[in-house]
Amino acid sequence: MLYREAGQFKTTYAADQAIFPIAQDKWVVIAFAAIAFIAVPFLVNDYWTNAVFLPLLIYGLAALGLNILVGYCGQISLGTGGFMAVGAFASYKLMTSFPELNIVFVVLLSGGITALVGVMFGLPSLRIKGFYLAVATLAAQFFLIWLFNKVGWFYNYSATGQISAPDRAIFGLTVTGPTALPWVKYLFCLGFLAFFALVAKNVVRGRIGRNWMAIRDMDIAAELIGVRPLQTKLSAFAFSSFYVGMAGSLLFAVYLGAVEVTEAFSINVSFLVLFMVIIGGLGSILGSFLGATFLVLMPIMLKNAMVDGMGLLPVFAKHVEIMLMGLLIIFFLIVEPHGLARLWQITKEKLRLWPFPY
Amino acid sequence: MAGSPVVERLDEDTFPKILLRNARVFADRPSIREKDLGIWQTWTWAEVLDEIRAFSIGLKQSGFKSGDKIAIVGANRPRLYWTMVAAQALGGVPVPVYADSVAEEMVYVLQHAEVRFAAVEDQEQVDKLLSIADRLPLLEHIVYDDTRGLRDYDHTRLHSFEGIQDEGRKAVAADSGAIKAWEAGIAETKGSDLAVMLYTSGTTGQPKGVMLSFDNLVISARNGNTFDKLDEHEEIIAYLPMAWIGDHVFSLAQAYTAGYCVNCPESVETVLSDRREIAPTYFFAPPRVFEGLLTHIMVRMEDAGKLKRKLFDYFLDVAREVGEPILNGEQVSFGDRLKYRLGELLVYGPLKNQMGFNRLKVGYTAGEAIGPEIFRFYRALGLNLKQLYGQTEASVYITMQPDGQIFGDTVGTPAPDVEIKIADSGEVLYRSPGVFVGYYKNEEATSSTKTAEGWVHTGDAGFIDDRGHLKIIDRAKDVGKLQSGSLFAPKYIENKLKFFPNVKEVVAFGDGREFSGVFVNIDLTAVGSWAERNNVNYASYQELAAHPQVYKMIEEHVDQVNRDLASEPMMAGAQIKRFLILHKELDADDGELTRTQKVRRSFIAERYAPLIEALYDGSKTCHVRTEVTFEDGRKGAIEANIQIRDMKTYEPVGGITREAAE
Amino acid sequence: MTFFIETVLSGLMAGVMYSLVALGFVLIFKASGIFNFAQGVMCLFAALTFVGIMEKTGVPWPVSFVLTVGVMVALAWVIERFVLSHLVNQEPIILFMATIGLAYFLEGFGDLLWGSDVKVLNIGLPSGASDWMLDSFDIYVEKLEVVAAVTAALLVTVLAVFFQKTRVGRALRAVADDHQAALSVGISLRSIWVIVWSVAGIVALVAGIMWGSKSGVQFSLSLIALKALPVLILGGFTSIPGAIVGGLIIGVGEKVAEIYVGPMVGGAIENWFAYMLALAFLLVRPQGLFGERIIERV
Amino acid sequence: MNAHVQPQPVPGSGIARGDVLLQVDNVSLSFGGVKAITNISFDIRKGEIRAIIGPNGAGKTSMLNVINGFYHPQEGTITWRGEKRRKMKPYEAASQGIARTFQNVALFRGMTTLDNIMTGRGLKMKKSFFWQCLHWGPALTEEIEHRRRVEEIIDFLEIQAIRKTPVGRLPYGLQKRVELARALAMEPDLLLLDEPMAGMNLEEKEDMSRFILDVNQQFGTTIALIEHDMGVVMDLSDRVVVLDYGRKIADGPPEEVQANQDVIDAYLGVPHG
Repeated sequence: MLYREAGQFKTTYAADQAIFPIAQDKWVVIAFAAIAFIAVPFLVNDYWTNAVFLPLLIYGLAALGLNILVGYCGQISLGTGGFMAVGAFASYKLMTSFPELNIVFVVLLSGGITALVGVMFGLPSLRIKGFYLAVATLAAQFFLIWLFNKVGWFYNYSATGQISAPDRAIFGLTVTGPTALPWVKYLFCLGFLAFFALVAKNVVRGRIGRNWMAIRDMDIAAELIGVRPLQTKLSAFAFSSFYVGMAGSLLFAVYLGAVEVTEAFSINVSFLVLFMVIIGGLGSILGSFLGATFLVLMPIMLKNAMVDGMGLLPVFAKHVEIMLMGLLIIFFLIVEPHGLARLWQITKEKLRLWPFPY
Repeated sequence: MAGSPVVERLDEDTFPKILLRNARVFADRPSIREKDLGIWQTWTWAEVLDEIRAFSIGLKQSGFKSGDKIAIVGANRPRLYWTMVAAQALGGVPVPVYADSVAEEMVYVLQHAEVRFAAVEDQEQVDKLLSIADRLPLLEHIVYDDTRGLRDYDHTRLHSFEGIQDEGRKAVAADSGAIKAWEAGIAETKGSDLAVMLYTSGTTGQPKGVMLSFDNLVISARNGNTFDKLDEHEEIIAYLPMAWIGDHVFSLAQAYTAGYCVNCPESVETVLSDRREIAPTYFFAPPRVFEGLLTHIMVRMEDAGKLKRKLFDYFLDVAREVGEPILNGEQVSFGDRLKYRLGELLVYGPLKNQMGFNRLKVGYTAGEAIGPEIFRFYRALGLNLKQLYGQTEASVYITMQPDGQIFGDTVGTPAPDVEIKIADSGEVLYRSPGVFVGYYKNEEATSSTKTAEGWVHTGDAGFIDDRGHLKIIDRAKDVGKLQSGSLFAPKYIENKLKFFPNVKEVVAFGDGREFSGVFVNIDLTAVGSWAERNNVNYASYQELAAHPQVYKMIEEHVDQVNRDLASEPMMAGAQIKRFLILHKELDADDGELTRTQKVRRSFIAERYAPLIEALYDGSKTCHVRTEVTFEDGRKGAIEANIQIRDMKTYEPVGGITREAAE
Repeated sequence: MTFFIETVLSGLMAGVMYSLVALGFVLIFKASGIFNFAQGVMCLFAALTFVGIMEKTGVPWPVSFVLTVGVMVALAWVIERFVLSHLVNQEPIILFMATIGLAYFLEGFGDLLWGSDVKVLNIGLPSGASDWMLDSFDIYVEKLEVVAAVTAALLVTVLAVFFQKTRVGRALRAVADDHQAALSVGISLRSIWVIVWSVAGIVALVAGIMWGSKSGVQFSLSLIALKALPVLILGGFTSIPGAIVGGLIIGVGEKVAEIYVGPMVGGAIENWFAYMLALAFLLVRPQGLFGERIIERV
Repeated sequence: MNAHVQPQPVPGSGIARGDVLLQVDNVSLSFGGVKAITNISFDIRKGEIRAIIGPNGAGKTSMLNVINGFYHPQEGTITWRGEKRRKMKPYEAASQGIARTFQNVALFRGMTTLDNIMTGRGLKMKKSFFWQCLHWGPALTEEIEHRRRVEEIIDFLEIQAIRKTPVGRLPYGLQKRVELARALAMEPDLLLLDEPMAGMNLEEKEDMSRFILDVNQQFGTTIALIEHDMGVVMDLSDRVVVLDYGRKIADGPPEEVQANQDVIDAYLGVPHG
């Protein structure tokens, strides 16, 4: 209905292959980005930043990374929590060993280190597939958590086994540590997310992304047209782990400030991120964000409704919340197994065809 | 959009000269596009000059001389348009030919026009020409655009377009003066020179070659541009046959004089989506295109949800009520304007967008009468659709509807520089700068059409109403009398029936007979979709056409027409007494329609003589056997028992015309 | 040496318990291709219900057992009716995710129903060391573990008979290979799913009681499912013998490693060792212990 | 893992039209004791259309699988462009100019027609990960250059209208055509077609035959095809090899093969003596 595409013709392949070939989409995204970058920083307070925006941005980044692996390359991973832990501990070690290192590089390097670890745990993917692989990635989850829990070097032999992030600044603005301002943290995470979402989109629409999807859709045929399975799968593991590692790094350094590995990066985190990907939509970058938004906001809203709205006991409400989450997930899978992104796609298709039904 | 910054210089009186000007003043503006390999490949005016020059000089190298004719055979492709101007630059004359004519039909035109060269689209056309080459001794060279499948052909007389261009570029490289010489040649072309020869696909007899001079085309085109304020910012889509005067004027003459951009669709099948992509600002189509589009919209809306249908119907009603007044700049209440605005957002805008008309500045329909309902539908949506009346012999424009004076039943006032008069016989005559030079090698026809004073017989009967607008009734020669003496205008009756979406074609009979009777051809898309909705099963077109419910539906339409006719004093006597539904679709391949999809009445009368006889001898059914040509060229026959229905007629309602009633 | 044997024996005992849980997975995967992540939570839920009924009503445990079986069958029906029947023909990962959703639901629901405090499960199973073993071989073995092993063995035998000898059992096996063939036996796919989930529920109940008797009924019970996963990749998702042998291997391997390797690397390696073991094994033999070699076709 | 690949020779280097491009010598293949192919030898010459026919289960598809490295024969050798080759991975065969289509369409169902065909260009695209991330500069130039080539193939096979349609939604006949397009995008020296016309109606078969001939003539691609429709085989192929129960029973021009008594028996199902 609001899509008025007539007259938007393409005279070059570059224009035809643009990320948003439809002008209306482009405007909306630009407007959205403008609000996120310019308006929101003036409006956020501590509560909104900590309860909503930071988890949303950070889990969005993690979901994006996992979606590359699961949604684009078809390799199921249940080790996301473990890989996020790698990112977090890498950041900790980097920040404490090289105090001069800029926080941006800390995050990037943490992602890089996670990518290496991801490749290591991706190696079995050449020989095993499907759920066998999914279970194998659980090995990564348990092994890594154990490692960070047991080996003192990783947490600098602190008595509690916790790690906490020292203050770091960029352009004179403190990003990490207790003194960091909400809007700075928000913008820092948003910057990462926006930039790497763009990078992800670029990669998936190019040769590498097509190879991933080829492996996902039919690995044998992919190999017969010259896609190298190992290289392709490992690149997906690396790329995905890079994102997940950065998310882990941001979660620790910017959002939580201090973490205890068995709590912050448990297997529940792996499932949470996987849910974001599935409910958001496999193989969709937009879906990763929608899924993250949904799963970050849903518990908050449920809790608010039950505890503040209906005056239920928090313990009781917690049980109900878990139950409802389970039900909602099942409900979503039944209603639209292809996720929120598909719902949007269908809506968009309808809007584009309006007033015609098909 | 402000008018073009270019002060028209009238000494640029030929297309090659205008090309040089455009390449100078519009150098970087798009001149032509073609949807090819997935995107709209675009050439600017400067690039077009380069392409045409190379080809033109190459053509000269291969022996093309001033006065030579070059046949143009193919769909709307940039290179074929360029070939025309390239030939004109050398003093040659392009002769566009209908690309879908079979080889036999083509022979006559190519022989008659004495073409030495032919520029064709692809292998299909090359094969066609080669198959008749022995009957075309004058034809020396064939140039083709699309190289596919032609690699292994004998290339002594066959050249690729690029091949000729390469020759041209080589010649330019070898001789620095070649370009100067070529431009000097262009300077020698004059407005009075022959620009193009277009063969009219007359309903009877062999086609006649209408000779048009540069003056004819250039002056008419400039008048047309001024009339509708067209400039270099227009985008049009070239999809009608290149051999048809309409396409020649819109896609070449007006495009060159205004400097606007012509867009060639990817293929015939993709015209709809290609038009949507381009969203032309200026559009031209015969009524059947608008009819088809409307049918398409309505059929698609049938499947929409209830709420959406309600919304759609409601706002269409709003549009029918206030859309036209708003478009015509009349006083409309604020509430209605608001409703119309809302409708624009929810229905009209999206609809125009779906059709690719959201940028449309002005659209024309011509060639035949358009159904008033259809015409009004588009105008109600806010589209500035207008009618014009034109002919090949007039370089299109005879009358046009000026903005703000749009009436569904007239074709407008005389176009700029055009004079009109009505002969005693009722025939319309005109005189204008666009009047053709003559029919090629046919003095007799020329003198019988064009008087010594320059008046041209249109062959159409009509009158000028009190508003100064021309109203066309029918072909002058087709207007006849029933035995009762009442006026019988077959096309008038046919059109009334054809305005129903379920009816595709109609052939009316009655001249010199007792009463009017008609053959009806149902529209497969519309009736098929109706059948689907009403659980009417059918296996073939023939079965559907003979279905009792279909007959019932058509009967209602005929009855409606009779009521209409009864309200018009001049026509009331010609109400339809009997009708039948034809068992097959009228088809150009069977010779029943012309290549421009017009009914060939006399041919049909001959072919279906038993049916006509049955129509007038009172029988209820008639058995008929018909030869048909299938798509692949094979022949066969189909047989059917056709039912004939009697209809009620009405007493004439004195004085009240249909228009007045509405 | 005695210590080693004790270790192996205790590994074997634990392994039997893993097998029991893995069996639940295999049953469902074999019959419907669903990787049922909720199996662990089903154990917890069953045990909670079992204890809850006893606590609330004071009925003797066999009555509670029968009632709980009824609850598990009802649960199977509900799952089929409201979840699975809507997800027919979806991709495996979607079904997998649905079972995780189910796990969340059951966890919340169980806690809501019976409370989340640790419950003691005592149905009079013997505890303490087996005197006979201690006296005869000087080997320390928990009586409870012996009982558990015997129960598990019995259950496996019953299931084997069920699958081999009964019409329904044969239909269940057939459905894994060919849905059409199963239908021709005269049992609808939907009832097959209800049956298989019921059986898995009963297996979960038994496993839940065993684990519950050992360490109390609490949330961590649901985590034993995670222990069963390496058993699955080792034994194959579709092989019942695989689940049993795999369980034993993992149980023994884990205990031995914990005691002999653990101290060298900081301990508590139980959590991941089983996975690494299974993974290493898979790299050598991707089709698992009892799987057939896969010939890929195009 | 065989990470390194032989540097790719110039396509068709040193091999003239009509020379042997691929030679199969005494190849045998079995799966766990079941013989799929027994001692088969034949050759494929550059520029020809070679048909492999035989009743169901004759080992035709297995033969193609051996040629493009998907199966590794226990015995016998394969000589490709004059070089005897050892065990070869399928993607190596692909990078050396062997492309194929599949009996049951093996398209990437989640991707559009355009993307499917673009995957066929993957081997020819070299720009690094870094540029791909930016989708700019060299990567964009490369992408566009290959898009153009792909568009030419789309044009050639007349599938413009479905360019951006996900292949899962296409009718079967068009899917087959897209698969051919993907194989063509690799610009192969040898194109293996496994029943390109299976399940098509007459009109689609005619179209496909025309495309196969056009590919062979226009691009000079050598084609080896498996087909059941004897009429099509006789029309298209230059030479035919006939397999039955994993053995070669005839080899020669179509007319000759058609007249061969063994072939007639095999097709009529005469029991083996």
